[in-house]
Amino acid sequence: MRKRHHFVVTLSVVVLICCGALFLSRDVNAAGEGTITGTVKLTGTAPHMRGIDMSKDPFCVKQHENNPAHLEGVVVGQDNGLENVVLYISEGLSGSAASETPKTVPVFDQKNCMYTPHVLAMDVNQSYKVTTSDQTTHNIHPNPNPMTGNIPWNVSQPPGSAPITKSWKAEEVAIPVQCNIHPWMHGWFVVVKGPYATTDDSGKYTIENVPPGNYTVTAWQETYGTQTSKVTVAAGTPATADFTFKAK
Amino acid sequence: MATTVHEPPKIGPVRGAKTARGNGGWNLVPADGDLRVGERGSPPPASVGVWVGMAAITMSFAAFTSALIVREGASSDWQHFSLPSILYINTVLLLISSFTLELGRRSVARVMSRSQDQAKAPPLWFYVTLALGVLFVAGQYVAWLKLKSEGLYLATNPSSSFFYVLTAAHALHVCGGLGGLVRVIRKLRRSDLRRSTLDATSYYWHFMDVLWLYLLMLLWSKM
Amino acid sequence: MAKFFAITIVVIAIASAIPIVMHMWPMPQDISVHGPLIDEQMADTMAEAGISFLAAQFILAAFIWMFSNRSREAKIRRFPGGAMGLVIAAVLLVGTEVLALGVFGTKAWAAVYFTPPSADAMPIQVQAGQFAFYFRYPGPDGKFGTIHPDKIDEANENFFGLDLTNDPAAKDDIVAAEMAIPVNKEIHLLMHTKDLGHSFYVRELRVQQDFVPGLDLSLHFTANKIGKYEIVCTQLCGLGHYNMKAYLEVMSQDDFNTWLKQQAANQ
Amino acid sequence: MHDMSTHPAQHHHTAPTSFIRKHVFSLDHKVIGKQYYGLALIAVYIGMALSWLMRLHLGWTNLAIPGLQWLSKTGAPGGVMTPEYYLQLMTMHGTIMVFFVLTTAPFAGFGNFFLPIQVGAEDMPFPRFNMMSFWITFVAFIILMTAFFVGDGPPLSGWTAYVPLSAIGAAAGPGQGLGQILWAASIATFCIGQLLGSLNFITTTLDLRTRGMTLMRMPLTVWAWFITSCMGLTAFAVLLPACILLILDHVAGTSFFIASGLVVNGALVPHSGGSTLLWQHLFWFFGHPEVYIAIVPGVGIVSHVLITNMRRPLLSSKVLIGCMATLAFLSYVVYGHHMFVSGMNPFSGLVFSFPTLIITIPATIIVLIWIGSLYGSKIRINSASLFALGFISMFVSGGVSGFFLAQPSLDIYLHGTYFVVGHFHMVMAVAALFGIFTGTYFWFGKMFGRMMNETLGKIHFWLTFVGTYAIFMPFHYLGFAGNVRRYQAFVDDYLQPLIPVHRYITVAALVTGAAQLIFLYNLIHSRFWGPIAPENPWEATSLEWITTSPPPFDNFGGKHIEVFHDPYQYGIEGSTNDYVMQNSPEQIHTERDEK
Repeated sequence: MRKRHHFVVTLSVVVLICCGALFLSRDVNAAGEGTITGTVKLTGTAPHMRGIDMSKDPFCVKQHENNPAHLEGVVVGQDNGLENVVLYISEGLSGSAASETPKTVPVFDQKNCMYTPHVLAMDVNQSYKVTTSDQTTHNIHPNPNPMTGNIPWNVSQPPGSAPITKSWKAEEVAIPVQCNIHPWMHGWFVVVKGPYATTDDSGKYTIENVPPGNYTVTAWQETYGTQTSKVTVAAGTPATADFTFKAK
Repeated sequence: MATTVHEPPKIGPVRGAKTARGNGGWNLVPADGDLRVGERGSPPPASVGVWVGMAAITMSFAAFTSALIVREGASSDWQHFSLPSILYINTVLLLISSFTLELGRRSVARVMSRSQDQAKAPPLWFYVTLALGVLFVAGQYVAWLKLKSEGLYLATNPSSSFFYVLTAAHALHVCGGLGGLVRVIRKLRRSDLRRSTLDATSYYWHFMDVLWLYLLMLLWSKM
Repeated sequence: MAKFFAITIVVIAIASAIPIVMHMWPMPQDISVHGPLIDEQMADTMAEAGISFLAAQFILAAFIWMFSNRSREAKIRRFPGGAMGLVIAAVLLVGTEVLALGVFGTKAWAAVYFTPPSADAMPIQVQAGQFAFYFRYPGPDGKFGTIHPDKIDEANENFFGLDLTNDPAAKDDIVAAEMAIPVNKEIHLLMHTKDLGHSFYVRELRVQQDFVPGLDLSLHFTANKIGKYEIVCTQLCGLGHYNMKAYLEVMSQDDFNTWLKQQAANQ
Repeated sequence: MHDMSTHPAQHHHTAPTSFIRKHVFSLDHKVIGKQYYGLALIAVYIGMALSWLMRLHLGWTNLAIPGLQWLSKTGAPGGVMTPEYYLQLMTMHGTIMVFFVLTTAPFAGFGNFFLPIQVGAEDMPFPRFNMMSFWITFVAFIILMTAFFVGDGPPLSGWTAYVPLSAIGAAAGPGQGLGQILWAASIATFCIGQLLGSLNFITTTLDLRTRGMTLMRMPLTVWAWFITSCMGLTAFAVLLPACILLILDHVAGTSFFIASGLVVNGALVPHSGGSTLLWQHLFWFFGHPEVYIAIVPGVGIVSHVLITNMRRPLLSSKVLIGCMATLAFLSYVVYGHHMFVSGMNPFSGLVFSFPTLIITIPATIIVLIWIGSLYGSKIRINSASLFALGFISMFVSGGVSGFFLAQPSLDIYLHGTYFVVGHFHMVMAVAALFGIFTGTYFWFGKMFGRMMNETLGKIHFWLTFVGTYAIFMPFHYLGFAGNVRRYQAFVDDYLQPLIPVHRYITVAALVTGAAQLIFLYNLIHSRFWGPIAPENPWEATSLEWITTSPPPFDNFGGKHIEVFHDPYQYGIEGSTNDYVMQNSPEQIHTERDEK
């Protein structure tokens, strides 16, 4: 009788300790992860981005009465920061870091007959959402490279219809997305393994949760292609990697 | 319908009264107007059916032909190539097969017209025909291999596409004919072959010849 | 029951005719030079079709009314004239009717298709694609750059696949998403499709013509009323078919010139 | 002479006993006829349901149709139909209705059941072919249905499947991949089935007529079916190769139909040099006869039923037959009127226009013969005759709009608008359906041994007759307003004011569709609980009425039929009954005899 009592107590103590240990160790781990930050700039004069004539669809025209729409092949922000550049780790990731998929669900919205964001980066198998905020029917038609094993799809979204949630099962940089109903609507899905980031309008980016180690960071821009640079990430201190694309 | 005997029609009481005017516009034949069905028997269905069938097949190949002509004219990508020479051998085989089949048919017909019971053993000619038919189909296949070896595949060029499609369609119909031939032989064995079946099968077979000659001419002039 | 049926037929026939007679859903006003011929033809046909429709329905109703549910003793009566009478009547009446229609209709048809465009007709190229029209003006040199399908790149608005680096004729081409034309000027519309079968339909212009892949057709017409009209696709071309449209703006020559300058600036 | 005098029909004279051979893989033309009819019945209600969905969507575009998302999650997220799904349903509606209803029911269904009986034959000459014909058609139907459940659904290229939309593949749109292949495969299979059927029909008519049944003594239905099967034999024999070529373009990379330099969805199509118009020519060479394949049996059935209920023969059956034959023949030389604005040489537009206008002459004569025969007759009003008379009205209404579409100059404006939709629904769809209803109410007793309920039949008629006008007349008005067809929503500015009309049509369609459920109920109820059908309920003269209802396995119970008269000996006076059966030997004096 007493014996069993003892046993129960010890067991519960052991369990408690184990849980604590797990909990702490998880903390420690997180603290140990570093980040990669930097800026992507464009040198030379940015190419002229043509305006978009949406007169086919009166709704779209109305949305852009005051802010005319332009192509988004090269979007340069303040002090030549290059927007919509995707940065990801192309070499040096350990299996575990590469395999875990973030729980966040990036959103690809159809707003004012444009894709926002123009470039959507995501992890392999990370689910993403396609929504529409327009009062006109849109059509989403990604065309992945058949070699990669990603399956193309083609679905229309009438106004106010439910978001479409999907995911890509293979790495691919990058999948062109278009709207068959509005020929000017073009965007990109960038599917990578492991941590990634997209530059903001000033060209800045931060890749989070990078375990310490030596990596090759790749920057992808839809018009100018890719650049790589090597970085060493130490626990705590953020590593920096800046990129500069030359305007052709 | 010879199996049943029927009495001559009774002529009912004549109604003197007038009938409606314009009674369908056709004149009344009081009794046994048309005897083409009856004792004398109509041409048995098989031999009518085979003509109808051949009409349909002709129509299909006419469609293929017009498609070919339109497609050739549609753009300048039509590539000419020389037909594999085995086709000519196949042609000869097919013609001979028709001849042998005719010999076989004659001999059976002779027996049939002589007596109720018919030849038990199917004449050798039928087997020869069968063999020649199989050879023809095989020969067509060889022709395909020949084209493949020249790098002319189904999708290589409209001309090759049509070559494969037409030959395949015809070969398929020949296989049908072979099936019919086998059926004839089996029925002969069971000695319940009807003359009409035999004739129909042989008409169909000869039709395959004519069709093939036409196709050969078409291919020869277009390829 | 039968009499009620007869009445129903009459009522339906009249009810069907009313919207036509009242012009409740009329054809839009015609803005083309060849249009009146078509409208006239339409009116004539409507008259003949309408008359034969009403006549047939009324007679049918009348006979149902008169001859249904008669007693068993009632005599079968013969239609005066009999079958041959009817046949002859039909052949003569309908024959002349349709022949007339056919002959006069040919005039309208010929006006659209058998006349070549005049030498000073203004060439405009329209390219149809899933699911939009794009229009091209040859620019100052009056020459269209050649279309290279492999160079078509919608993401960068090269809708016609022009070779802007090597093709001098292409450099000054003006591409627009709406079609503007000067009023009272003959337009020679060169029709090209990028992908599938489409169709070019402007109700007011009384013009409809399919785009045929691999076969560049052309149309010519003259618009004689200023205004903004809709160009729609009438050939099933896929999921966006219902939304495949563009606007046709008929402008005065001056407005057109300024519009063209604007477009040139946007290139 | 063992073979010359006997017919294969007599070679399976012992009725089968096993359930399978009796009801499933039966060689009996009557069972096959019923099977065809059943198939058409299933198909027509599916097609109707589809039209309901389409109408709802056209009336209220963003309406969430409860339960639709279960049919297709991507096609109708949350029950709201996507543009592509509308087109997919439209394609299936057209294909199902044209092929599996308008062709199977009046032609293959009634034809199989009654053609042999009406010529006094015991069965079709090639019963095995006949059985195959149905089961192949059935397989075709199954193939078509599977398109609903594969990949991204059925094709969206319409029942005409115009190339290159239908030939390029998935890039051209949802359903254009596997869905389109299934469609083409299904239609090709269907063609084979119908070819076998036509073969049987023609041979039966030419060959198995009983003693005394001269060609001119065949009932008009037989003539109609005979002419139809001649059309079927030639038309389907052309569609079959066309479908094969389409499939090859789709899967084997050939270029029969796909032109060079096409850029679909941003990618250059790897085909080259094909002819777009080739498909249209092949298709419409089948397509126009197909319209008459749908309507001519109706003409026959309606004449047959009208005569019986008018208690008098037609003014001239010969003329009617001649007209049907003329229609059939002309249908091959007018098919180009479907392509006036599709880029044919404008001269050929004229060439096709005149015969098209000429067609109105035989059509008019047919109508005049009917109406003229009504004069001075004794019309009996019942469900069958009501639908027959309704058919005439529909046939006229649908016919006159042909005046417009036959003229290329007007087709410029009306082509591809709802006017066309109104036209072919009236003259082909509704008229043919009225023919089917006529036949059903007239022959149901003979087919199933029980009579249908007349009251329900009449209610069904009134709702259908008024309803169809209420639905399809406005289509013409929409056409004049330039309302383009095959639009899933009306976003064009000039179409906005027309939306109320579409809502009204939707309501009308829902009501009229609901009326068809009465018919379904009537069918099922009468089949099991209807009053037993007498041998000859309508006092009709043709051979199907001299045998029991339903007829025995060999149609006449071994009794030998001999025919002495024309099929329609009605209105004979001075006796208890005013008609003489076709096989009764009594003599009749006509004025012609006295002359």
